[in-house]
Amino acid sequence: MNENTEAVVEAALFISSGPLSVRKLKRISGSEKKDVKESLESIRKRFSEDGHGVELFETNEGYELRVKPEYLEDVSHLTPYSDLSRGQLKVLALVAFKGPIKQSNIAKIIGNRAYSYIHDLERKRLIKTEKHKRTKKLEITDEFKNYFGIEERKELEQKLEETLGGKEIEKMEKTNEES
Amino acid sequence: MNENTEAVVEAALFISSGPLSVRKLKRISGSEKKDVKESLESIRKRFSEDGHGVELFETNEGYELRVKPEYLEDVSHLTPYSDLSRGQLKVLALVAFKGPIKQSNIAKIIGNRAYSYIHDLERKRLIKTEKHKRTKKLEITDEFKNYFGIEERKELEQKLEETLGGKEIEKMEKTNEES
Amino acid sequence: MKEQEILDFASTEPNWEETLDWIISEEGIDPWDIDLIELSGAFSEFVSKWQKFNFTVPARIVIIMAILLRIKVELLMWEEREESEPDEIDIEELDIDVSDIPQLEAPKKRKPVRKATADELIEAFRKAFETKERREKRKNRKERRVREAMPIDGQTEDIEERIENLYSRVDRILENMKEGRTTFSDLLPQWNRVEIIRNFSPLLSLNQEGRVIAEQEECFDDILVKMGDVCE
Repeated sequence: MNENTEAVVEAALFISSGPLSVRKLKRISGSEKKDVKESLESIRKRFSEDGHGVELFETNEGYELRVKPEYLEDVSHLTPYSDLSRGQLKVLALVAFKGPIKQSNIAKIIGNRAYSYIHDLERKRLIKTEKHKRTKKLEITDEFKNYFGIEERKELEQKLEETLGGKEIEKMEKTNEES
Repeated sequence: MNENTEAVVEAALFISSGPLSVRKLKRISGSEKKDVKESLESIRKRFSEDGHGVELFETNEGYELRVKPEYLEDVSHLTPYSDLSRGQLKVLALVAFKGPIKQSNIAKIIGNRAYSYIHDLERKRLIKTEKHKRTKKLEITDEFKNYFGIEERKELEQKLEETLGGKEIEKMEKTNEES
Repeated sequence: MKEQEILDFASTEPNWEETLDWIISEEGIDPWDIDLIELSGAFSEFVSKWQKFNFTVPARIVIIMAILLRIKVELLMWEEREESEPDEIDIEELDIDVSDIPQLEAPKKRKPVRKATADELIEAFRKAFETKERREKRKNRKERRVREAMPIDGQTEDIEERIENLYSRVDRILENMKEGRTTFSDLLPQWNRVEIIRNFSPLLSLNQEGRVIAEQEECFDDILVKMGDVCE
């Protein structure tokens, strides 16, 4: 095995924002499949030892480095958007699922605090203002799509249906009517 | 030294998108300063060996893990996130291509938000204030050259001319003088 | 605010920044924590007192007063909205079904950052100048609008002439009217910012002299204008 391959593979896994397949790692390192696989094995072994807070994890889509579950609670507050409040997340959800949407409509649903949430989310570049004819509407940004892992709105809606299922939505609607 | 401290410190450095100070790492791991420092030292040693694509790096803002410079070119396309915001990049570009340049001139070109970007870039040690006769002007630093992997500013200027062409640069400079 | 103090201060021909400073210190408003509603009230009071003995209040000061009043109205409306904000909302009217919006969670994942490249630096350089052009265009547009709205500055036409013109227009219109009153908007050749500003202070001065009576029944309503008791 080549130490250089191992180093490139580690660097790639470290910097990648998503899982990497063996094929992709092959292309990045310019090495043979066999070398990539050996490198992955060596990395897995090294990180699995005590004293390491990170581990190599294999998913359907490929390999990624992640924090070992036992340390996640201690460090998860260091992730970039862990400081978003419930109100901000609510606004974000509205823009993501119902955008482009007018500010005033968000305020009607959430109340006037919406304006300060919108301001914060704009500063964090998770939503942006778009002109639509004569009114300004809010939309999600590429940053939101990148980080929250949501490519298209349709995909979002699909995900929603998958997770909730028709029945669940019906139930929620009913609760909403009752309240 | 405690292996657990070392693991938490590694997990924290891995998940954080910014540098972490010893004080912060102390709080996160709930360990003594001495233990945190020893852990950092051990992490530095481990990653500095061949076979690793990542290294522990210390800036005046704290510690961070980052890809070793020699592998950066191969892997940096794997993330959409740059460590400099668009605004910071604009200021940095003006200092790089127009420096030494007065703060007020930068603000004239990109607006008053320039001052906060200047502050950020000074903290990252990519630009510095230099006295020129009676006024203070901004210039790039050696750290800037390190960051972009160049020996001399000239290399960048050549690249600028190749990319934009003399005419466009001339046009931009004209707009600048008129104001 | 005593009238004599206002007179003394006005005679120094202050600009609007000085005027704001002066009002803030006269009214004892905390400069580090300015209550805009209070400031706006004090500013209007100052302008109306100034007008009493000198109707040619500089246009910029009138504009600042107008801006402050608008801020005041917005703040008051905001407060009102906050107080009366309903918790229940008519979702159907919005055509948004909030029940199908799930609670979003921020993923607990890292954001691996990379260094910026030289190409990005060059692109940022080009963009910086684009930003500058955009900002300048915006600034020019703003300046043009302000210039258009302030015809009084640099205008050769005498304020006296404008007062007399307005008075003869009131006279001519009312001659043929039974009710004996008209409205400010009917007096203007066109209802736009320039005409409003050009004719508003002449109207105030005619009202002050008693040659016309100007009344406004409700805030933001049109101003009713009648002939005054003082005749030529």
